[in-house]
Amino acid sequence: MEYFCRFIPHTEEDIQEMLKAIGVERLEDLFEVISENYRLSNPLNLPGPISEPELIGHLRSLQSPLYTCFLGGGAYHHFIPSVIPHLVARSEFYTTYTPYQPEISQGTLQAIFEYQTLMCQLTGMEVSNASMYDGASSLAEAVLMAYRITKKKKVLLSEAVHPEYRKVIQTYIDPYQQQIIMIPYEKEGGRTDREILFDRLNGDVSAVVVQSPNFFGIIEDLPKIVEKVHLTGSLLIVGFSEAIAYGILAPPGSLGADIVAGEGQSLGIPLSYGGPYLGIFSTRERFVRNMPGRLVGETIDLEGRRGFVLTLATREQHIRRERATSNICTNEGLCALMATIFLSCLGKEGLKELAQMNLSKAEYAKKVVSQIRGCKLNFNAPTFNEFVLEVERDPERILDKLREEKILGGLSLRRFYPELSRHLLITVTEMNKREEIDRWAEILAKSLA
Amino acid sequence: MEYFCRFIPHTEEDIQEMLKAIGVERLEDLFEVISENYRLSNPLNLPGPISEPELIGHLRSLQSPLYTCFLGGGAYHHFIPSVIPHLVARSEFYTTYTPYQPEISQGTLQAIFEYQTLMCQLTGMEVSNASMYDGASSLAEAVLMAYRITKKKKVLLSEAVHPEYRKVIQTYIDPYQQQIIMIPYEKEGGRTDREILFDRLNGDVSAVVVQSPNFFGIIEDLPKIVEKVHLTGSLLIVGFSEAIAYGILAPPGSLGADIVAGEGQSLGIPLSYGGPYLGIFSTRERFVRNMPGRLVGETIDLEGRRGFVLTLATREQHIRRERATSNICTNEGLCALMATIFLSCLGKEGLKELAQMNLSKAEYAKKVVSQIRGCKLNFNAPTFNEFVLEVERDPERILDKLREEKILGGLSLRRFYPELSRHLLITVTEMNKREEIDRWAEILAKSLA
Amino acid sequence: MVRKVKDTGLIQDEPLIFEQGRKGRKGYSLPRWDVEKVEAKDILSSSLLREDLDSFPQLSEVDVVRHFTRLSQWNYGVDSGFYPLGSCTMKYNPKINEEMARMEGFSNIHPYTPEPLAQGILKLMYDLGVYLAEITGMDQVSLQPAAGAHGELTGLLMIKKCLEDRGERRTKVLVPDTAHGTNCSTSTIASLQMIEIKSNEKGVIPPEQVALKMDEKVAAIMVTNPNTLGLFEEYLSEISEIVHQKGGFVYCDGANLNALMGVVKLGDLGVDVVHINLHKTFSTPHGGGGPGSGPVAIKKELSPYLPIPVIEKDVNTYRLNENRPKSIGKVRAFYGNFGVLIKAYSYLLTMGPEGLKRVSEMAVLNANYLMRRLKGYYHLPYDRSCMHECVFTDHFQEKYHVSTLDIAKRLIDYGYHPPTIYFPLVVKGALMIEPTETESKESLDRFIETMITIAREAEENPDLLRQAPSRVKVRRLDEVLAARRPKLKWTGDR
Amino acid sequence: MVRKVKDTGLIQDEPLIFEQGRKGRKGYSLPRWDVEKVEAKDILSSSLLREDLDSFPQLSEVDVVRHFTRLSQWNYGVDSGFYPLGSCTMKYNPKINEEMARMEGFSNIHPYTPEPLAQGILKLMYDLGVYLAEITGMDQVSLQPAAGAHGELTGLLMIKKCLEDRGERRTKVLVPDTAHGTNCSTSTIASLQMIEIKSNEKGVIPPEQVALKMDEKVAAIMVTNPNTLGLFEEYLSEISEIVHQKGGFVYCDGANLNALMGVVKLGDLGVDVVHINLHKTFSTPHGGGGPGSGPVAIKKELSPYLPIPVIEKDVNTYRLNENRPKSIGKVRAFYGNFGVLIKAYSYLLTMGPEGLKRVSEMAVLNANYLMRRLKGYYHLPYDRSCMHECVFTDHFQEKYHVSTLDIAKRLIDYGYHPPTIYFPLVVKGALMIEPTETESKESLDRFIETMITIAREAEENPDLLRQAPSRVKVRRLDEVLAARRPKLKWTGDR
Ligand SMILES: Cc1ncc(COP(=O)(O)O)c(C=O)c1O
Ligand SMILES: Cc1ncc(COP(=O)(O)O)c(C=O)c1O
Repeated sequence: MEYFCRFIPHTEEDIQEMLKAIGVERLEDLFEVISENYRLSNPLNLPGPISEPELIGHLRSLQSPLYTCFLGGGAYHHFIPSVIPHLVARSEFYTTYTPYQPEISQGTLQAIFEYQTLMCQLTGMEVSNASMYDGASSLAEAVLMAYRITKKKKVLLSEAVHPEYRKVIQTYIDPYQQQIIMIPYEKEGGRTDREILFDRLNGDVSAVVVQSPNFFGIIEDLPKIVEKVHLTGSLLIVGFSEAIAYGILAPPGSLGADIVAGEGQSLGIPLSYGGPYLGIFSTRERFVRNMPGRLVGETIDLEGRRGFVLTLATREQHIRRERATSNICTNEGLCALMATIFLSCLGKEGLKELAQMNLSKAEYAKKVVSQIRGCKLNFNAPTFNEFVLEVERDPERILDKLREEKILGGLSLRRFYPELSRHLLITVTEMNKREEIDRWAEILAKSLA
Repeated sequence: MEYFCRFIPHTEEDIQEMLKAIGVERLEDLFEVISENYRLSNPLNLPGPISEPELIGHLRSLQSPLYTCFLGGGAYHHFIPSVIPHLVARSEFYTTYTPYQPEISQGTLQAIFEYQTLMCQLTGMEVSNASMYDGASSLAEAVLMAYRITKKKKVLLSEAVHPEYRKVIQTYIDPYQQQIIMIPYEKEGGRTDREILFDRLNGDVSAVVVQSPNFFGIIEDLPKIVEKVHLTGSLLIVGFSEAIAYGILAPPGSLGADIVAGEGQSLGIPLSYGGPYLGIFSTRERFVRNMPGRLVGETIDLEGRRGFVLTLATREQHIRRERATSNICTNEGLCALMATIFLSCLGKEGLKELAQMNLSKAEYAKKVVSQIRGCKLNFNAPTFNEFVLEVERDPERILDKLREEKILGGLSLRRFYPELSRHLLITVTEMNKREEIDRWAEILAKSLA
Repeated sequence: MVRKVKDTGLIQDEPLIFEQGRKGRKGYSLPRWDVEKVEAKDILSSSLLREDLDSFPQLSEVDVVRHFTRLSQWNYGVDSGFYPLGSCTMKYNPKINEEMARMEGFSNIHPYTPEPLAQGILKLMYDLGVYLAEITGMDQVSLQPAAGAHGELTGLLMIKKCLEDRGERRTKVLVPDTAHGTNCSTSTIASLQMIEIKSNEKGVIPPEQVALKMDEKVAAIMVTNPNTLGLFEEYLSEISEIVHQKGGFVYCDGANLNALMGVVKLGDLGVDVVHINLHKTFSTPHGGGGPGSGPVAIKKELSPYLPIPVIEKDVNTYRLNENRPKSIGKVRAFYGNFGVLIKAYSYLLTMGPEGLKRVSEMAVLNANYLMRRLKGYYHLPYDRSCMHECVFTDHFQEKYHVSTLDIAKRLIDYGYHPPTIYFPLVVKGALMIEPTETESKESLDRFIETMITIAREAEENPDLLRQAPSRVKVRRLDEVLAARRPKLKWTGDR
Repeated sequence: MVRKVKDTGLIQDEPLIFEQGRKGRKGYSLPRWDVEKVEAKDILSSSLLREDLDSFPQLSEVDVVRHFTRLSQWNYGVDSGFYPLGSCTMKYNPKINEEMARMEGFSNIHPYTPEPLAQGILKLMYDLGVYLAEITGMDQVSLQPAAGAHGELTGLLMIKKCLEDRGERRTKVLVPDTAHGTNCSTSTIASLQMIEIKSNEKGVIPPEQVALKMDEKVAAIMVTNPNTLGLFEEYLSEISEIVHQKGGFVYCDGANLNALMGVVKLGDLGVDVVHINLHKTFSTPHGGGGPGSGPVAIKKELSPYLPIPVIEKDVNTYRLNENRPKSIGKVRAFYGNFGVLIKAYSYLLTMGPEGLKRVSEMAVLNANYLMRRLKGYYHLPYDRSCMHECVFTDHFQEKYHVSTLDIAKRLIDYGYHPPTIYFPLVVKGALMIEPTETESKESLDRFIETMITIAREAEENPDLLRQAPSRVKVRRLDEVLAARRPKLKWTGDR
């Protein structure tokens, strides 16, 4: 039987006509430049082909079950308004390439321009790029950028920054032999230890990196840090993993941060087992030429009408090659679009209210656990929608118990902080109904009894 | 708190400005024409409002479980290529009205024109309308049309036509005092009893209505009927509920039918517990002015370019009012689009192969059951993808057993045909894997043992 | 062949699906063959077999996707912009409702699924019926009719059946001159003779006219409220009384319910049967011409005649009752356009009672605002407060030889869907504008200014209107040619 | 303000989201409050609180939907038509794959879900890695890189780490002049000095050049195969030998793998590391600039250096191993762009081994067909059989003062997305055309005829080209102005 695949239109007749036009006889002739020695004679050892209904059946069988979720730590279970999947499923958005040809890409370009504006507003900064791979790599690129700007060798990195982000920073700066100095967190409060930070701060420091809310869900006291950092000519980089927090928290930009870099998954992007997410990156206007990533700018067309184009490409790899500010090319465009739609739907009122609901739910959960014997809140500084709980039993056993009830009851912190070996990071969002929190607390109480 | 709904944009300020422009003070003033006596003072007694995530949770809880399905009888479990939901979810298709303004509705109009062409090809007829409500009402409108054309009083209606369709015909013709004469099916073969049919046929008969494949899945021997019907000046109306069959069966039009009317759900339209489906209606060119429903025709624009418009509207209610051929207005446009995409994807090869697979799967199931003691095939004429099985035990008990194994094992015919009280209609499509058929047969055998 | 330069980067020409493709292509993958192939010719005589499917399309999946994507790009939908098509209630169609209807536990469920496995589905339908009864002030609802006109037929048949049961054979129905065409044709399909009632100078039915025409041969009056002029039938309760006194029924066409929710109940005005267009008032999309859903709500007296099956509730179990001997029978296969019902139900829960009332208030506010602001520029035949829509005419523009059609087509050039035109018939050159509640004031203001601009263009440069539209895929189409030489399918020649 | 008549029925103007809306609107509904409201100011000092969110949009849901619907209508995607953007492999993106990635048991799963509950997900990723290794002829794969450039960085860091482990500190990397910009910038980010290798008159890297530049300071060579001229690097195995002999590694940029699947394995040619762009070869959509996915495939020797975590299989259990002391560490949070991986996996299963080979054959067939047929009309700098794409120039058109840019923009008027232009840099005025296998012969023929028409227009009416595009939403945009006076966000003035 003739080979046929629904994605490839060529019939045998087509192929013969085309070969003839080219002036060769067989398909193999097109590959003559490849030495016979290397040309494969056997088919690849792969499964398939399978039909569409079989594919659906197979992938269904690979899915994970949906449990009640109290996990966070850099990825958050928020509600995604149905208009987002509906709009990003428009093929005019998702089947396009990077908008190199502005005249037939105005939709993508205007949306990115709106995204850049929203990110500036959200983070309180002056310029935002069109996106980075994720929060972790965005933060790492921020560290590289600070190095490009200041040419200084040391980075002070808070231990309360997401442990995975810290690892990525380590990987990225490794080639530069920059030195990372870890700044511990206060054992009581859970904030970055300011005393130690200030102690380490000096003229050799290119950047101080903190995260707020930090990995423990705690809101860092940025106003108390920023001035000192600038005194030494260092840059303050503020990371984040929970963008919703900025619905009520002062944006780092308004507090004096020089670069704000973090994760935008909370803004309407599905959890998808860790990706694709959205690296947000914003900074001061004076640093724009040192900024990594694409930028969209406003301009006019031949007839004076407003339009948008990719701009300042002289920072980028395709123009500047080895002198570019970053190697990033494909970024997370569609995720940036999701975030733009998300924020457009929520708007001013919605974002604030959503943030407040997250805060309130987490506070409710804290109140409930405070009545359970055998566990206690580990830190006393204010949190947003997650908090660290110390338990008197093996946290893995407790999580297993919860799992039996179809609850993902928290994240054991042992793997990231050996000293927090009996500690759970508990995340509560607007998606956790009160009954769910009560039920979670009940099982927790039982397993601690 | 100010009332707010995400679908209504009006702010208090908007309302005040608009009231002022209108020249009234309060919203109630706009309803002054309604006597105070009747104006409601209490809110309606309704649930809600609920938020989007809560709505999702609630509707999830109302869903039915997904069982292996051997049900048919007018609604079929076929595979729906993913491109169909993807394309009909384009708002330019689904958020438009009937294409009254052709210049900004060319997409819908061209698609309907293509649909009409496809339906002519599928049924072997000369003209097709843009759709009817469903197969049953389409067939009923066919009977009314035959009456308009012939002005004769009697209708010969095969008992092997879908029982629900027969009921709908009864309802539709009731106001006309037309007489329905039922033609029984052959007890052995399962086809419409030709002898009785010919016996009843005379100059008073406006139409003979048969279905092929009929409700028992049996293919009627149309060539043997058609000539005699035409001899008396009656019209032959052929109904159908399984359009896929025409991938291998001669289209009724090519066999001489005058009207072909049936159900198009099999052509890419979800089961959805019975609707919305697609009424297909096609006929001879000479009857076009008696045809119910909308029609799209080709024409040209001012500059001579091809374009499409609604046409022959002088048959329709909005022009002809009480002299229209039907009262149908809104039809099943989007379902017709689904069928158009479905047939475009399958094409010539796909439709044929799909039909053959349905046939083959049903034949396989027949072969398997033929080895089971305690049941037998009830009719001996050839079938397409469904067949009637006679069982020696209470069919409801057997179905219950199958249900315990998450199988909807067939349709008990007792409710439609009291004489078939130990009979099941079994439907097998391309979606029933061989293992599923084997498993079904195994449980069937057990429950008969 | 190079496409004509009429193609642009964004709106492209696209031949018919039959004018493309090549032998052997397909855009579909069949499940694996896991049983023996049976050849049809081995079990059927050749006279029953299809000879060929040659004229069917043959395309790869990408071609199919591009074809329909391009076609869609020639359309204008509610999501494209303002769509003030009078009488059609082109409100926003919430996206979440589409998702809900696509849930597999609904979309993939067979209608003959045993009742115990479909309790959630039955409950949804039952509750929706209860809610619609509450909104209309009626006693019971059938969700079966597939559209408004289907609901009308169902309603009239029930009335006839009830009258027959009373031993009466009434043959007429009163229908006002403002009625939608379906009211008239439904009368005919139901084999009732239509008697026209003239609306008065205020645009509504005068009770005296009804009293004059009402007699023992009249089965019912069909009233649309608000009517197609966008006016509330203020004498409806009087009319109902007149009709009831003579033993007739009051049928209400509730297609315009969008103006009345939470404000007044039609049942309180004496209505015996009313159909509701879920695809208007309850935000389910129109799909370019359906599917819709046209439930009928009735007063108790008519309950025995409801089409079967009727969904009934016993404590907490729901069932489909077919055993109702007085029923008019079936009006369609299965139980209704369930996929559409899910969307209406979702809408109803999302809005709540307060929200539905707000819908009506804002729909009426929007229509009155438009009417007041356009009044000086276009002739307003009934100059009084309106409900959900308002009707203008081209009377002021006649002197420039510009017609309603020209105005409508010019609106297309400005990026709008035109209003309904030349309907209702009682208004010469009608322009029937229904904004719906989902339009913002800014959206209305922009439309108003465009309409004013067009009024000025009609004066200053009428050719702009007569030549319109000039910027869409095709220009004005020759409808006369289409009807004179009907070409209703592709035949291979171009 | 009435919109300018530039608006048409189908392509409408649309202001920025910030230029719309009104105080108090929102297009979102929050879940019910079921806990006590906590005010941020009660737990936080005011200096930590946001003062306002005033500049945020305030719109109803319908406004948001219309806004982004209109924006989308100004774009041209693969589903709109032929998109021969060289080096980008703009093939059809199967719709089913989008559905698969949206399944709740994938899309709604938290990355810290305990491994026992994510076995299916881990299996999918593990198997995808195995399949990609088979296709490239490599030993192991990391799926973590988020895009091609990210894969390049991951690869170079692994090479460096391996060299360090051997006690070597090499500081240079060889990169041919035809390389994509990311190869160069990745070298810099990895802190390696780039040494350029000139390609020869046949468009490929001459082994002698490599031999000349290769020394003990060179960590690796980065070769793109097929290269950006669409040519197979026919000396790659010799080059590999040279590099290996001097202790270096061979990095291959596999972005153009679409030409080679089932035909030749890069691993067999001596490649040590290769990245694959799933968003090119494996049909995952580009999303207007991502997300992509750029897995790296490696030879055994580099395995210890893979980024953590590595997915491992013990009998039938899959786990994420973080405990790999020699690893380069993490290159991102979590495990990769899983949502993209699902699509690539689905594609792979749908195609099967036969299908993938067919992909490469048809991609190469299409490119050669285009090349041959356009050859007389446009200057072909490397006149030899190509792989998946071909590169022309504007040399023939220069005499009419028509440039590559003009040709590209004129294609837009004819309903096409232009090819990649002015890249690769070694070709002056390059027009780089990659048709991909999902285009039919008719589609190519139409494009060819359009290109021929444009060549004729360049001669006869060059202004048509210089003024192009003339039919889309905006005309040619002033990119110089944009860069000179950057306006990178909305500031309230227009
Ligand atoms: C007033 C009125 N009545 C009846 C109908 C008919 O409804 P449908 O099109 O759903 O059959 C319509 C819709 O066009 C209408 O506007
Ligand atoms: C040859 C080549 N290498 C590398 C890249 C970079 O890939 P990405 O954009 O995924 O980072 C590209 C894509 O633009 C490319 O074409």
